[in-house]
Amino acid sequence: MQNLWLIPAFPFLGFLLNGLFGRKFPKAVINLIAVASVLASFGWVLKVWSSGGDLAANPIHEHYFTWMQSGQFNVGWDFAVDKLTMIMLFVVTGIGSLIHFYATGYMAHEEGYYRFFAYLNLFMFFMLNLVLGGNYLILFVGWEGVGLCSYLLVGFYIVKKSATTAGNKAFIVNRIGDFGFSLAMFLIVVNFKTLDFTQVFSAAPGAPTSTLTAIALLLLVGATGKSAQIPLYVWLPDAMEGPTPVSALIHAATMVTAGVYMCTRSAVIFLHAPIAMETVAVIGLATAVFAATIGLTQYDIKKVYAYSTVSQLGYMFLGVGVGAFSAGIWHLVTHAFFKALLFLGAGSVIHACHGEQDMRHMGGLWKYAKGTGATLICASLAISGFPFTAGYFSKDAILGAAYAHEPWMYWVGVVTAGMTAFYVWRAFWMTFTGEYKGHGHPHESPWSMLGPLVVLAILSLGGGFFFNVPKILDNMFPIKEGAEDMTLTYISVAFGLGGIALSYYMYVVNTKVPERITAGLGGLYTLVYNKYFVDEIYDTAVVRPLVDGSTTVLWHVADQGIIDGAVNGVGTEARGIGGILKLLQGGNIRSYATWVVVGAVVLLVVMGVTAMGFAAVGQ
Amino acid sequence: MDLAFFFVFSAIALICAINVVLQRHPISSALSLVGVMGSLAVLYLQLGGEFIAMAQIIVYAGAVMVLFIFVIMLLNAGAESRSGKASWTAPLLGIPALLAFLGFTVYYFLRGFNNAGVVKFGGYTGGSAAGVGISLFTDYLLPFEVTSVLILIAIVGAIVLARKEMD
Amino acid sequence: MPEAMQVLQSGVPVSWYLILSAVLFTLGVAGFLLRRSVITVFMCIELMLNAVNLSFVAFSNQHKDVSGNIFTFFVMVVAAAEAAVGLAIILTVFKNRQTLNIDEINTLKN
Amino acid sequence: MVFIVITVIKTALILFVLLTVLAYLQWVERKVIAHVQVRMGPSRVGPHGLLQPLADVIKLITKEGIMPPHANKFFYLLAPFFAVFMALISISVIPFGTQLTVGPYTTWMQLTDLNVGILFVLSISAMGVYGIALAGWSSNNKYALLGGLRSSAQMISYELPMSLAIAAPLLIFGTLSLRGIVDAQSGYHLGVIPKWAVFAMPFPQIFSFIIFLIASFAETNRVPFDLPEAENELVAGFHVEYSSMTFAAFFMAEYANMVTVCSIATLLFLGGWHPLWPAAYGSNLAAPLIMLIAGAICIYHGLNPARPFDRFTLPVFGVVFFGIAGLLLIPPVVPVIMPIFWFLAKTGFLLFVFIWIRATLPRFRYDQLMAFAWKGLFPAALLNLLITGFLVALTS
Repeated sequence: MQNLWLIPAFPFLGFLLNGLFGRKFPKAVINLIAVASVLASFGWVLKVWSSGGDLAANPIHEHYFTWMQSGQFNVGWDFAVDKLTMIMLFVVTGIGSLIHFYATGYMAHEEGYYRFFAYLNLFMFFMLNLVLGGNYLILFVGWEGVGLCSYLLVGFYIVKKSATTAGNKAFIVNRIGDFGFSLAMFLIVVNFKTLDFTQVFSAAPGAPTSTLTAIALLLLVGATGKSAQIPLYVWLPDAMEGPTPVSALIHAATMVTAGVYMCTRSAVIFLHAPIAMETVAVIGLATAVFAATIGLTQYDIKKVYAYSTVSQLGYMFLGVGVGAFSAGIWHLVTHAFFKALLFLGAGSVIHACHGEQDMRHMGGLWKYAKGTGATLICASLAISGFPFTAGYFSKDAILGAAYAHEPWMYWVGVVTAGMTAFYVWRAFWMTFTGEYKGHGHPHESPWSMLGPLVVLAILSLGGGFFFNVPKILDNMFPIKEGAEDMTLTYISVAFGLGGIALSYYMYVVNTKVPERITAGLGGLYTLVYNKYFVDEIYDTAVVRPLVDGSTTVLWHVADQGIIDGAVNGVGTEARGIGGILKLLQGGNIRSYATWVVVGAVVLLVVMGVTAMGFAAVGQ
Repeated sequence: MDLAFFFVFSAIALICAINVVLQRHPISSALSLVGVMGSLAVLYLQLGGEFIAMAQIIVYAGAVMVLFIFVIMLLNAGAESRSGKASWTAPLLGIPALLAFLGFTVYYFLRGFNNAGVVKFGGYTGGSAAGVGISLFTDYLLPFEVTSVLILIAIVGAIVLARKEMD
Repeated sequence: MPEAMQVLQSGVPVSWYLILSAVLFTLGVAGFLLRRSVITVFMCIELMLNAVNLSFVAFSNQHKDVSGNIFTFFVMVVAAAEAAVGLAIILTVFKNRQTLNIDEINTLKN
Repeated sequence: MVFIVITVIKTALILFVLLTVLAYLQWVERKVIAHVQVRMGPSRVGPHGLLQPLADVIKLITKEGIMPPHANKFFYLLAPFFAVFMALISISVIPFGTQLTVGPYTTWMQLTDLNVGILFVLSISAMGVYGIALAGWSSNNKYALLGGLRSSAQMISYELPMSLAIAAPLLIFGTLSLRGIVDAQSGYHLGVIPKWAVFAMPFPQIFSFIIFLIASFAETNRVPFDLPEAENELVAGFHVEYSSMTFAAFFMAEYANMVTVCSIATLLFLGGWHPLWPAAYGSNLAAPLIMLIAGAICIYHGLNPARPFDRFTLPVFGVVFFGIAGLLLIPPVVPVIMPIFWFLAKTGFLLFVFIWIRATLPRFRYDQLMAFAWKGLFPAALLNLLITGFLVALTS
């Protein structure tokens, strides 16, 4: 008994304390509770890891109680830990505690301090549930819970209209995905009579391919919602309305990767559904390149990183889709490092510029905030796949697998890598070089914020060496051979360096170039700059029709016309018939009862005379 | 032994039931009804339904009937009045029909259950608290949950109805 | 009839319980038909429910299956809820019409 | 045959002891309250008023029974009988101690053990309302009627938290039989802390114990919940019209109910007849020790008396106490008497708490009473039940 339940229990306790009594507490106490609870669960994860023995041979599985039982269907409150879960646990609790620590500095001057940390702890609780869950339903509980917390935290600045609308958007778009997920669960229950991972995956190979494909595609719908893939990615950029630590923790490092985790968890199902696999790969690739192009043109620093998050998630899905699950998870881990770092760095920059987010009003921060700058350099190197940084290994593994699967996927991926490098460094140059164009005097952030940055910087530089995920997961997902061709690596690295160099040329050496290019491209540029008008398209294609349709068709025609007409017609008819029948209504209850008794007697007589009556009576 | 038991308590139940019908005063009827319920509870014990027997006393005799008496005391309801135009359908048509009903049912029971086996103390113990509980929370879980909703609705309805001002 | 006596020695026939419940039910209906006080009529309904419960428990004993007890349990729950609402209705009626005579509560007609 | 004889003997014994206890409980109450309020209490009839209960009984018997005009005679006379019946009957399932072996015969110190004993007690206490409601209604008096209405409402309201508070420890014991409940509380944590429900793992039932006590105050119509008989607003509530033996019946019923709820609390929460600390550490010596101390105190006060007749009475008590102490030290007696001693000690302590509270607290206002039941006690009991169930489910 490893008492896994303690891991989510700590943050939940923190949530209860801060949420219920936080209003009364001084900030120091709130910080202590929030950080300590997450650190405690991190420590328990370490304890489980050290004492857990060989997880590959015998994963931990703990059954606490039967949650719901009805007929043969039975769902227990189970937690299970194998190596995949262990990796996720480390990422969630580790980065989670770093970001909690960072947030104590970043949120210091905000309203509703305790509310923020209560939500953050609640998020940790649900995220850990999601990761630990031993069956789809527990996973789904966490899945919904993190969605809720994301909604709460995106709309944290309740006074800002844009924030609340962004929260609604995130929630509603996620509903679509969750709908798919729940359908998938229903299918699983119908076909396998259980939701427990081990049972489902042992039974899955036997099932017909068509079923598995349907399940996998529905799961994919859920994943696209939670992990912001085409077509449901639109909520993530808007979610940047939330406080930056939230963007770093929820919308970069942990929650948005839940989809990838879920697909990897269901690898057995996907492996037996080749069509679904193809779909995953294509969607991932499309999202990667699509989001990357948008990222090229944004000016809001957080938006840039948001789109890069979307495109990096696309990479992970590409990895999953081409069957390199371990590579996908690897990229998940490294991405958690450097993207969290990017966001926290961005947060630090915004902090330095007194809440300014538009990069055109920044610049020249290097001489003010050297620490932030240095860490941001590490992160940018890592994300553009600079050799021997964290991103280099994982991205390389994915691209190699993609090449082994379909060469053209590799090429598209490489081009995307180039674009990624370009816009990330573009952001860096625009913020840190040149003249400061903002207002007020920028200042370096406090150590509570820089400390986590440094830790994350080390991780993003060396993470590839520390965590060689494919080796760890070797027993679950055998490493695909054939991706050992070094030339592929050289090409991708070359693209990355090229992107860096180009951005350097365009935004430091010769800053006139961008305007000329924008002018030259003209319409195309506006198209990309406005994110391909996807939001507008959705608005006209989905939202408006729904609203108008429901008003005109459902309300005016169906409801008022047909239903009301029918009802009224029935009413008049009934009044006509009732006019005749009402003569029976003496208004005296006892006489009604009499007629009931008479009816009962008649019924008994019928029962008596028919043979079946006797059969029924005499059992 | 079992026979004597059955006769004693069925006799009490019958007398009390007749009393319920014949007594003019609501309170007398109510207490006779309590008597019926008590003796039925004893019969439940004989039939092996311990839990149900206790629930019968706690819920019916202890709560529902107390509510009745409470209301009777509240309205200070005296012996019923004979005013108002009575309906003669009930006695004239109802009583014969009722007798026919009784005859048929008794006939069917004798006819259909003459070899249904016998009841004796300890002959069947499935109705213990454990048995009822297990069955209630596995096979009948959904109905159980639904009844909770029903009770909630009943509470709301009762409060709405019994409010002082009906605005 | 020696074998009949021997049967009776061994216990009470299930059918007797059923007959008892039938008689109780009939008494309940009779009360419903003959009495005029709303409260008494309501109590007669409870009496009918009890009669049915008895037959449920008897069946449960006959089939050695706990379901009968469960049904009785549900009947009790419903009866409790019904009593709460019904008495509230009676209170309201009395508040508005100052009568408990069921023959005078007959405006819902024609 | 033997069984029937034994049962009859046990019944007679229990009834005799119980009735005596009831009579003297009232004497104790008057004495305790008197000393709390720095008075002497009954001291005329017999030494220290020890014969006061007898005198009361004689007085009540010889008084005239008054039948109020236009009262419903049948129910008027049925009510007190019903009340006392319901109060006494639930004693029949309460176990006082372990098995007792006399010659060839072995029997439990309990009239009978039902599988659903605790439910039985609950149902009887639920039936207890009728006595009061009927009394209030049938005596054709508006104060009595108000008292009856109040008490029936109050009892129904407080039965819910009471039942919920009882349900929580039952989750831990897993049985409804009172004997089984007590057996489930035998043994000690770490060798010293008794495994009573109030110390039970995984969730000590201390909260449900408190809730149960409060609710039982209301169930027995004791201060601070004695609104049905609030002297200053309802003159005497539901028994205002009663006199002589009928009044005595209500009086007895109230005290019998007190004894019942106290013994139920002892069985459910305080481990029944199990001693407070293991016999290995000499829990068997506790009883004789107490007796010796009591005897010593009596002798001391007898030697320098505060009142003239103390010079004779107190030494006599002292000798009696010494005798009891010696009796308690006889080896064959010990295993029989110790369980009873512990059971009576705990019950007596709870009874003392009842009296103490009566001497201390003022009475609730009616709306406060209801609000307390529904807004305070009920949610608390529910929460306690929830937590207990959750922890039991987790740890079992």
